[in-house]
Amino acid sequence: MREITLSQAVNEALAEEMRRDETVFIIGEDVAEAGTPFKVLSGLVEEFGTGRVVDTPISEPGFMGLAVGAAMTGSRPVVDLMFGDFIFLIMDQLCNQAAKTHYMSGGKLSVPLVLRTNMGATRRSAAQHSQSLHALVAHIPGLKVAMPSSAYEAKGLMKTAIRDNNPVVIFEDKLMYQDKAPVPEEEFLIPFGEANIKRAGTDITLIGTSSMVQVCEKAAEILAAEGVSAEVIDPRTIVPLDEAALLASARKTSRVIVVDEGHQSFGVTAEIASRINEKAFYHLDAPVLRMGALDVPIPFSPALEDITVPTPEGVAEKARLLVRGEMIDAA
Amino acid sequence: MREITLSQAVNEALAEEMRRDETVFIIGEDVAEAGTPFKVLSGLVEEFGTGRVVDTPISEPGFMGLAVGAAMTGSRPVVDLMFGDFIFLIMDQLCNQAAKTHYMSGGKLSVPLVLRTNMGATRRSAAQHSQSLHALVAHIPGLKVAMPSSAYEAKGLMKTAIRDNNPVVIFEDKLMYQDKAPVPEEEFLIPFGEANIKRAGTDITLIGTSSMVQVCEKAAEILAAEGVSAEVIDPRTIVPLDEAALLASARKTSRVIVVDEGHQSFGVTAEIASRINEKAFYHLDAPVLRMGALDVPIPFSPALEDITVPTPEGVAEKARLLVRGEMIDAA
Amino acid sequence: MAKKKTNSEDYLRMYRQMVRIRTFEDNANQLYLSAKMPGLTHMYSGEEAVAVGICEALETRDKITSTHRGHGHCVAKGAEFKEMFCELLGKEEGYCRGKGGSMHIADQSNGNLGANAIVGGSMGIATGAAFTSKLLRKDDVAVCFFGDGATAQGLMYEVMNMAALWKLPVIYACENNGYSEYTKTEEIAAGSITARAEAFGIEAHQVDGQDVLAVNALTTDLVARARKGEGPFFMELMTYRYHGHHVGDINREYYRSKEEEKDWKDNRDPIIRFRGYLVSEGLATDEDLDALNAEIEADAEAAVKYALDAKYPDVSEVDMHVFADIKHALA
Amino acid sequence: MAKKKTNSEDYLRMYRQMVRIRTFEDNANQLYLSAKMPGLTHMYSGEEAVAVGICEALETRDKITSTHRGHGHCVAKGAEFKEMFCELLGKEEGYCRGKGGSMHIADQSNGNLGANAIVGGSMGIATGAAFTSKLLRKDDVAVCFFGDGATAQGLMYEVMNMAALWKLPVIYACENNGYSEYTKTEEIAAGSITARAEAFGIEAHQVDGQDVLAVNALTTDLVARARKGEGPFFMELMTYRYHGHHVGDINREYYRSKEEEKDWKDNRDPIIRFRGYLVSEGLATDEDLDALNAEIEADAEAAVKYALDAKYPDVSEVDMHVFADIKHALA
Ligand SMILES: Cc1ncc(C[n+]2csc(CCOP(=O)(O)OP(=O)(O)O)c2C)c(N)n1
Ligand SMILES: Cc1ncc(C[n+]2csc(CCOP(=O)(O)OP(=O)(O)O)c2C)c(N)n1
Ligand SMILES: [Mg+2]
Ligand SMILES: [Mg+2]
Repeated sequence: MREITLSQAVNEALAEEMRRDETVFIIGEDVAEAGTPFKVLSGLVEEFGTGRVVDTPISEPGFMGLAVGAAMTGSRPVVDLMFGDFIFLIMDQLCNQAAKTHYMSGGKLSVPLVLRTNMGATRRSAAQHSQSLHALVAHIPGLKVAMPSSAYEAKGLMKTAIRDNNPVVIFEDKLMYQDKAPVPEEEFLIPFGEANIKRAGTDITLIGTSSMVQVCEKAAEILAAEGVSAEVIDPRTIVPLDEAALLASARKTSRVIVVDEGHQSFGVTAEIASRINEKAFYHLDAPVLRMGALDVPIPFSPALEDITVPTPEGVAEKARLLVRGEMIDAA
Repeated sequence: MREITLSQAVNEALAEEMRRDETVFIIGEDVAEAGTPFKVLSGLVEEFGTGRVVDTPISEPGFMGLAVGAAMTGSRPVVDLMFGDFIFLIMDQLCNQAAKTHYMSGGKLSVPLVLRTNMGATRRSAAQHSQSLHALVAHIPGLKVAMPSSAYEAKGLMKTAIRDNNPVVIFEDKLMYQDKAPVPEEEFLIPFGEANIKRAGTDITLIGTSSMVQVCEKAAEILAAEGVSAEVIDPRTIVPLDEAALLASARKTSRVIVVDEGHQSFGVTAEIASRINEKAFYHLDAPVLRMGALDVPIPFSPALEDITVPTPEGVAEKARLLVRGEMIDAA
Repeated sequence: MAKKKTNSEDYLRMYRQMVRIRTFEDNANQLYLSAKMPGLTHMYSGEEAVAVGICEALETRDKITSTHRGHGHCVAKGAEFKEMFCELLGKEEGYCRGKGGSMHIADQSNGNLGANAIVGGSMGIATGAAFTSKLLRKDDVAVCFFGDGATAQGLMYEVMNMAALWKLPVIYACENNGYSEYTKTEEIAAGSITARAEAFGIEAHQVDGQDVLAVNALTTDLVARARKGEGPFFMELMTYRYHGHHVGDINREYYRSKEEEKDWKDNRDPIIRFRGYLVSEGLATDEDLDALNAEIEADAEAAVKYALDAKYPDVSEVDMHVFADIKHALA
Repeated sequence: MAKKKTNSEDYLRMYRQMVRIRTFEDNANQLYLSAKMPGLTHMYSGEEAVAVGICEALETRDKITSTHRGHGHCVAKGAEFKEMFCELLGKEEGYCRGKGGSMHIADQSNGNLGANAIVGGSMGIATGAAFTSKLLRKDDVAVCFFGDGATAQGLMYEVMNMAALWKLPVIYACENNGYSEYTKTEEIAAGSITARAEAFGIEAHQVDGQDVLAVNALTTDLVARARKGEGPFFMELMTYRYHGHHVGDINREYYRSKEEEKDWKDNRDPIIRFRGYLVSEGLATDEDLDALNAEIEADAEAAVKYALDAKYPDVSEVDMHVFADIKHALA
């Protein structure tokens, strides 16, 4: 199968959906001629024109609000938020308006919009350009949250998101834009709420989101060399969450680590770990462990930044402890 | 001891601290003559004048940003955010600026401010005026989060917050403003990160935040009548979290329910449950259970709203299951 | 009174709609005072000429966004009493199945995109509706209602800028009733409100909001021009609310005098003024109008009775409409 | 050139500071091009007369807030090369101990409240600094630097409104360099920027940002008046950035022509113009100025060398400074 970058995958998904449905448009800063700073959208304005690939002023709350209204009236906006960190600026329009409109109107209005943004540290961009804020969005009922872990998911989830009649937030990992993966030429969609078993295993389950799937896969390789068989699962969407798949794996391996790049405390790992503890408790040989980003603002200095996020070695180390039954903390 | 309302307790705390320190000021909508819609601040403008009890235009991001700058330069602002739901409007100033300034400046600048806001449903105020959004704030490193459960805590935590050199967010439960509790006449402060054991017990631990402490206490009464001894713990601050106290109780009773009024998924209950699972796993006879608000926008209709939040009966019912070992879900 | 409309039917409909709003509000207030209504609500009485003058210049397909003080807009855009009272009381037959209540009320089928409990929260939505109109080459117009207090929200300037840059068919209608909550407009708005719109290159008008014909004439003209792509426009409508900020705001002399209230009611009431005009121009007799009033009162009474007896939504509705296309969110 | 200052020492200091900025940036750019600098950075070259003209009118105790393009403001407010380069390279001796990097750089001891990676993010902060000045009856002034692109952020209008209502000693300094990222100002700003400030009753000036004396004269006047309580004020400074949006933005002909760049560099360079003035007025000889330039270059070279050799912060610093008064956050 041909291989394309995550960036190309997103671009293709958008182009295909825009060709299919003339109500789809893209709105954000420097999305047109510039094609975004990450060049993800290059070429789209040439095909679809500035009427459908719309450069905005630096007004995140404003264009997010505009997108909500556009979505309520028959358009399908894809909002481009240049950095995930700017989500703090649009929380009101996203969480008080987009997320609640369908419910508050008793099902009469709906808000079919996609918010495309990014996440991920270690780009030396410091505290305001490095956050992974998907946990905040996942906490708000009415929003769906997708976290592609490769070009394949980036394309399939984006197409599903655009066709979904609800607000969907997609977090792309900035560091993965140039990563290649096999992506079919033919059209495909990835349904929401279906986890993907990236690697089967029997001794321990590693659940990872976004780029942490790769971290888990690398950890699994390290462990394999030591005779430990790790299963790696990618939930792909955290809302809806494929609880059944996660529980099945937990019941099988009886040991679980959840890895996510958001801050650990009050983050995504807590929810996933809690659900597994609640619903597979008597199958567990050890507590479900969590590995998130350190609970610190992301530092600029490379010497510090690199130690804030989970690594394959770190995951493997925790896995060994679990497998050996050495979780003294839990005693 | 005299009894005063939670509203009076907050008012006293502010007045005392404003008398003690002339750099303390209050800023928000209708805080002066009107004393806020909940009348919590009545009388303060008469004593301290409009220079220190400052009515603003309806510009939440603006006055939050202003408070950050004021705090960085020698003032100690207490920001009054009329409804907790409006926190979505100020997330950028709170989370990208206030929370990170001390860290990003390598410790050179600090932001000693208090954000006073509220939480809590069942006031028939619908989806945009009923949310309990403390989990979002707790996820962001650099912010402290206090959740008073009575007039006593409301006073003691507020005074500590004002003297803290970090941004502190205090969530008051709207429905508790008129609730009375014994509060000493003499000055006192409540240190952050010290949980309070509201009721000692041996069979099960009920951890509640804010008004859910009362819900847990009522559940404990119901259970006591049935011969089940429940320990009730109020963490008082969720950042910092008194992990040691929670773990000690969990180890003692071996069964835990965490009750909080935020949405359950990706919320506060997940973090607390995960920490207990991680660090007291081998002491637990059953999975730590969580009870949050339903994962739905808060509906207006009384017929629906009342079933969105945890109740004493609901907590007691889950507790019985745990004590009887009937957690089939977890099997 | 400003220039005549071409036929008396239009005039009588405007009169009728104004009386319907006043009657609706009197009944809603009564429901509150007799403790039959859950929560609080904000009365539109006194401002009827604004909603009616504007909405009578619109087609059903044109969109409006409304505010926390939204009953007037809802009636003016074509809603029925029965579904409105049902909504106010949280009943299943309400426009939002009881999930929205007063602050989210809307007859969505008539182009009302909803009342909004976030001050200024709908400015993006209205602008987005206008965006859809342009994107899909329709010539629908969107009107954004908001109060003087909402001019303090930065969102307004963000969306006005985009609307001006892209010539969107949106009309910003600022209902300046002299107060935001308990604060006079001059204490929270520096400079000039119309100049703020003009600074973005937007044509702005100030108009007597108690003169339904003046409002209607101006709107009719601006709507026609907006349909031709000459928008956006801005209107500041000078008006007054007769009741307190909400129904519970009874003792309000600390922020405005009884004399001021009396002056507006006696000398500038939009209904009395228009009635005088209709009679003096021979378009209707006092008897005609009395009969009309009586009919409307009977309608309202019947609708209130119906709503009081109507049933609440079934508890199973609590997790419906969280997501479009999914019946129950928490299944 | 605008009116003379009283002594040539001031003039030479202004010249020196402009050359220091240019030299700093040339070295920073070189560090990027030779892959010695982590991340990206935004060059201030071309805009030197703005930062220097303004900061030379301020006292050390006066505050400034800066932007993502913040090196110029930092140097102009009194910072040293050594600590600045250390910060750019993420070293322990940097102004922010390497935690901030280019986008958060600041010499806090000289009243710089920090560069900010959120466009417009510091507008509230500067206004808050002015609020402290008024609250504590000091006569410090705050200057808020921001770009033309930042005028699209609603926050600006919120804080200008409050500053105008409360007569705060703040000066909003809009550095209009014709572009925000890859977009021309006229495509993202409707109407007139100065009119927007004037609509809030704020006195606004447009000034040639390439003429350091004009900038300095205007600022000196406004600062004096602001100290007396006549503020706030607004300045639009017409200027130009020589480099790309950031150091990596090399091929930029798709959004602006080489001719345009050449024209500004050849005909409106602030340093060349001021140098010509100094020499023609007999305030310095070409030899004097060449010697000065050489001295600054040597300084910069030494500082770069020092910074390259300096040490990174110890990994244990990663969780320091999350909270004031707490050494390690995750202990
Ligand atoms: C973002 C936000 N801030 C504050 C409030 C509380 N609040 C509700 S109505 C109101 C005053 C609004 O004044 P105005 O816009 O003039 O409308 P009016 O009530 O006069 O019709 C305020 C402050 C709110 N609902 N939303
Ligand atoms: C809130 C926010 N939105 C977008 C960005 C990305 N961004 C960084 S600089 C910039 C352009 C800023 O333009 P301007 O204010 O004119 O400053 P200049 O770069 O021209 O100095 C943008 C869009 C950001 N950092 N913050
Ligand atoms: Mg008003
Ligand atoms: Mg610019």
